[in-house]
Amino acid sequence: MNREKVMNLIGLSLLAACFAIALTRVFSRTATHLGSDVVTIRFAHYQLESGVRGAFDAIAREYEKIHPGVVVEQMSIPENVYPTWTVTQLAGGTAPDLIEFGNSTGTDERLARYFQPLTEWVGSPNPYNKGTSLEKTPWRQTFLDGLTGWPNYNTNLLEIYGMPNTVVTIRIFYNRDLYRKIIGNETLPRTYQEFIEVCRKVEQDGERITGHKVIPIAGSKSNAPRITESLFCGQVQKLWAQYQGDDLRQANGNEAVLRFAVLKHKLSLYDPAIQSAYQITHDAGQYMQPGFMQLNREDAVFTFTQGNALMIATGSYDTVSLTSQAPFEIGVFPVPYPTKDDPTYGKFVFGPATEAGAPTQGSFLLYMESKHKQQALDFLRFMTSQKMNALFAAKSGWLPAVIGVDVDEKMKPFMPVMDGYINGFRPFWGADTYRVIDNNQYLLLGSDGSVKKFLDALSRDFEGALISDSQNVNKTSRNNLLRQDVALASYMQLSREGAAPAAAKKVSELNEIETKLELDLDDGILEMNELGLPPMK
Amino acid sequence: MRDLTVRLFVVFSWFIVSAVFANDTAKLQDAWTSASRALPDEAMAGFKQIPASSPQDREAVYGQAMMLLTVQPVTRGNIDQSVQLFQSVIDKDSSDDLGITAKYFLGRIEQIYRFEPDYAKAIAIYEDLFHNHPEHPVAQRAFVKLVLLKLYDRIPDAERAKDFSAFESQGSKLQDHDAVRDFHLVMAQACAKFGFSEEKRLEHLLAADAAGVVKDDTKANLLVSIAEVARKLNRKGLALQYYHKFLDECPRDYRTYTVQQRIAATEQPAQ
Amino acid sequence: MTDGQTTAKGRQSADWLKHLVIGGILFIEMFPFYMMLQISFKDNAMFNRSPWLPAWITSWHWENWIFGAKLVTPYLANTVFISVSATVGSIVIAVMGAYFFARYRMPFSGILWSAFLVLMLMPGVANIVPLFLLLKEMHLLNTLWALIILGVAGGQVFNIYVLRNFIEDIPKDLFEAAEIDGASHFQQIMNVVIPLSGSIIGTLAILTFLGSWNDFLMPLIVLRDRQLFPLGVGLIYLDGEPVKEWGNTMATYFLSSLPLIILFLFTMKLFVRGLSAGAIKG
Amino acid sequence: MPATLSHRKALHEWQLYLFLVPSLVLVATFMYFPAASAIYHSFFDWQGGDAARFTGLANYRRVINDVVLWRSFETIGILIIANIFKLIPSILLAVLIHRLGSEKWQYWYRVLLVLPMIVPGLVRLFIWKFFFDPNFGILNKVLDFTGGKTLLIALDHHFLHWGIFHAGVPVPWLSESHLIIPSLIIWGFPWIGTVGVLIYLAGLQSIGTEVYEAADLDGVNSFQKFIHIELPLIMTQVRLSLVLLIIGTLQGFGLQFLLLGANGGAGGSGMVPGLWMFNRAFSAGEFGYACALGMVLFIFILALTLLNNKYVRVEK
Repeated sequence: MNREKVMNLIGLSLLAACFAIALTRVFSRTATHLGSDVVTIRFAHYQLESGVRGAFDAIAREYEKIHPGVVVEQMSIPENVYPTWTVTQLAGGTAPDLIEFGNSTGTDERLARYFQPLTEWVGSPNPYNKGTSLEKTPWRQTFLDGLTGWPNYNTNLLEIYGMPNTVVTIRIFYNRDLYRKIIGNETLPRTYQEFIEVCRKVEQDGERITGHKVIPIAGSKSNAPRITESLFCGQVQKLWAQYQGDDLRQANGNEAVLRFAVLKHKLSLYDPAIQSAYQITHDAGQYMQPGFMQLNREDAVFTFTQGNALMIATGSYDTVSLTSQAPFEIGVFPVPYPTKDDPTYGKFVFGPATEAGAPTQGSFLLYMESKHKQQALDFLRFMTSQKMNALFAAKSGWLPAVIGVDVDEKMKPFMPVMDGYINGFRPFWGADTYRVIDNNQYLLLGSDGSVKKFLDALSRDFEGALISDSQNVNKTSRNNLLRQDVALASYMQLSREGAAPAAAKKVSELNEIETKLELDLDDGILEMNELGLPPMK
Repeated sequence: MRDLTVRLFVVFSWFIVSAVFANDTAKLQDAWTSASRALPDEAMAGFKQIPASSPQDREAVYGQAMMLLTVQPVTRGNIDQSVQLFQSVIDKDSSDDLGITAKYFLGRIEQIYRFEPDYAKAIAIYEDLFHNHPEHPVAQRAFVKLVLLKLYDRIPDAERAKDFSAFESQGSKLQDHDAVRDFHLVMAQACAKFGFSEEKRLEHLLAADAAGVVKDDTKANLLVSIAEVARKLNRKGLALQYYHKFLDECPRDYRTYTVQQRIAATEQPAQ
Repeated sequence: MTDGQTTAKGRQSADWLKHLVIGGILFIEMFPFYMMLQISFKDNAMFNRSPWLPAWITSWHWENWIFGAKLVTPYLANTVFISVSATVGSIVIAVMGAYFFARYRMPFSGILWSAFLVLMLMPGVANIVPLFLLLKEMHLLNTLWALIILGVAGGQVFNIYVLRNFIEDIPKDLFEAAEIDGASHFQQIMNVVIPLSGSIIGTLAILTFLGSWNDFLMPLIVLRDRQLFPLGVGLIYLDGEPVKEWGNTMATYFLSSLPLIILFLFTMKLFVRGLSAGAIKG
Repeated sequence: MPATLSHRKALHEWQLYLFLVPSLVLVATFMYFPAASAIYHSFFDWQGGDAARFTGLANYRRVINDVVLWRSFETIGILIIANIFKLIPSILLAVLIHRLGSEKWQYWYRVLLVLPMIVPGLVRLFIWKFFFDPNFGILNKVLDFTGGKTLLIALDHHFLHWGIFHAGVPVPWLSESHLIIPSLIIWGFPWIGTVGVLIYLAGLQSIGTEVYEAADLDGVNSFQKFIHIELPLIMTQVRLSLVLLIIGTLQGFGLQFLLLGANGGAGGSGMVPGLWMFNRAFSAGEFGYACALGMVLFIFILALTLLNNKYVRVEK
């Protein structure tokens, strides 16, 4: 008993001592941190990939050098906490000046409520590009994609909100040593047929040649779609061309015209093109490890970097992480499309898709209530100048988003291929349809899955989910419209009272936006009415 | 002495009153600025500060009516109250800027703010407005909404085509830049949606372009659409003109490759 | 144990079996601990070759531990401050609250009890924004106090719920005897409640402590300055890396729980058995 | 049970209320406020931001026809029943430890029980995922090695007709609709809840040695001892565990979310009410509806807790 008391005593006093040390550290620090009148610009992002934080840091230090009295701080928030984090900071009015675009920050409602549209500044050149080839180029046109789409440009609100740092392209990474060993040479597949040949060879001879089991493609929940979605889009290129309007718009997959075509039984899930798209998804899935749908990104990366798989498909952002981990040389090639003469898959495709629409990402949004809005905007310009974007690309190993930035020879194969056809739609129709597709995927991608099993199961819940998604889209459009309507009323009044020219310009813009929004909304409502369904939930 | 006092008093009170008015105008501006930034609570408080005796009261009431539509949470009660306030603004004068705009928003309430929209009422209000004040920009906006509503409200196709041609003639009376542009955008879209003639679609698209669109994205879509429709109608010169215009103005667009191919295909037979 | 001759023998032989069963179960329970330890000495290639068996000592990657130590140390002071304060505060207040409910049936105590219980049953969704706004109004953002207060408040309902059940099981005569001796309620808590429910208090303390030791969500949301971050935030950063070095990760995890292990090694009797296991038996 | 007081005595003991004040203040501020906000929003069409429209009971009317919700209650029902059975190992372990002759061993076993608690949850998750991994996982290796796989194939072929087990193809435990619930049930084997064991042991401590001696003299076997002596004495604690378990299971969705994602995995088999609530709020942006789902879930939990309090009696 006595010994026990001594132990307890030692333990508790140890704890007390630790606590005392902690106390002194905590309190001595708060005392020193008070008082300073420098301008602090904060920017928050969720990129924990190696190198990126360092790259942002380097840009911040450069900015501080030419702007004494300004401190730039980066805040990196882990991806799984990011939605909660942004939502609370925005609602609480404590958000940093610049926030990276994410699914949580990028909803129409949040963009409209919390972020400053940057449209009025993108028409004039970025002052930090002075002395470069982009000196006279409007800010918007200095980016690879001209900020024409998601995530920087919001097609519902018709405003530019985000300024990107990188462009993301999808590539298939392969283990060069293993490839030479198994295939015998390093001729890379340029068509889908050749690609499948490689996969087949790995499956047949991989174990015999290397002495251990080699999986052709390392798949996971997040890596498999990198290949299968591209192939899917290719198969529905011609189908989409039938539905695409005269403006030749690119599809996101959740286009109203597709949703209502299915609901009105003009387009069927069993349409030959869609069947073929799912068939090619199924076929590619057969060359990934069994049960890959239960694995995560890190599992697939592990399989690949340990030499257990020949290939992995992922975005350009993973390059540094992969090369630093893998004890072998890595090469890349684009996801090969079936050619027109492919006996099974050729008849649905136009050809390789353009990557001109490849989204420029790592985009920062300007917080509406920022205390130093002008300064933050200035930093945003600085960050996206050609010079700084080059610094970013060099330090992070990511692709640059700004044109004319020289990239490392190694990064060349990643640069977006601008020439190419407009792609088909992604297998994404909205949140609820995504859920039912996700729920049934195992029937397509499982070891004895088939397109028929999958589509039979999917078609049971698909229409219900489409209805729910259409109702949600209508509701979002309606809410957007209500917000714009009030803003319009306010600017109309302001333009009548003195603050005229600027407000009048805004009125004209808002009227145009409203017309576009209302056309979409009324179209959605009309379609639902024709189907005899409530237009909104 | 007394005269001076009176004069001083008059000057002083004029000063006070004007100061108060100026103050009220500034307050209104602040409130509208808040409203434009989606801060309805702040705006509402601003409008309520203006006393009923102030000459700016009518606009303040109008502002409150507007804010009642957007103060969160939105309730049926707020919407009804908003209708009353708008009506009181109209009752004072139904033909000045504020009166006409208030009327326009009565129509908007029936069309989109109500929990159960009443399109018939909205249509009646818009028709009334455009009929009585065909010159006023807001009434012309009401006409664009009327076009939208009537074309997209559920009616048999036959009537829709009839309405469409009626709108075509009425639309030529529009003068306000925004109304003209949006009218043609809507009509062009309707041609595509309901399968009216492609020639008309091209006419309306060109008219919208002539009026001038202001957003980059609308512009890009419009240029491609004009070129595509022209190509389908075999007006090669026009198509090529707009394809090239698109390439010049939107160099980094994802459609450039497709458009270049279209140009090549359009030029070929001519050679 | 004062067993009779025959049963003693029987018990001894049966104990063999019990030891075997308990040992087997404990082996499985200890398995994550073992894995954490052995992986912490490997790099990914070694882990890939043999995930289950420990590596030979000469090939151990000590740099994993250096990595972990570098990552963990800056966070320690904040973590200790938050966890200790929150645990002590939570337990002290909860014991008092539980005593209120368990000692007498006071007027309104039924209603108050239901009011407490309802909170435990309520699933939390979309709760974090109102909570954040509240902290903002109270000017507690970017302070460690916010985390301590949330830690204390968050544990109340559960702790009181469990403690009440235990305090009610204490024989009433003990309280009455103390009362006759002129003990105040406070003294009754000190002299009767705490000694007799020491083990459950210890268990709850461990739970509360662990909860705030590894928490990362609230700190990330409430704190802005990097230097205020506690340990859980550091771990979640590590977890957020898309490409994982399992050795590094495991070494860091192990190091982050090392202070807890040391603490428990010294005070385990207190925690495990309570202050006076004998008191009730006697 | 707490002693009932006369009003006079209660008045005399008024200081007792002071004991509750700190808890009450904290709980009222930090827990009621968010909870009230959730109830309030359940009557709104709310997408999580500023804009909200009062829609009265519309959300609740939608709940009635929500097929996914009612399907998720079936799933959670199975999980609750499984979890009730999963209480047994902890009780048995506590009794086993308690019955050990040597106090020293009792002590050390408890210490060893506490240690794994310190292992971060992330490590546990990592190991269990590794356990279920189709290609490298232990579970499939053990099944292949012991021939359990052949048994499963036969079972599938003759009785289940699921068509999911095939020779030479690894079993995808977490990506096959039929296997998700079994996997979730196997998860955590041997299902020892350290806290539970410690709580039971704390309860068992009150059994005096003389009780065992008397029982031994009567020639009572160990099963009877368990039923008649030990179990009744820890019924308070068992009931406590049961309540906490039901609440925890009904509210919980963390594991399902981490393993299967917000959509509930293959066939939606892992969709539980908590996850559906999360899905509606964060995938579909229907926060108002999610709050209404939360209220419905709350009513279920309340009902089950009341039933539990009524029928699982504690005899002292």
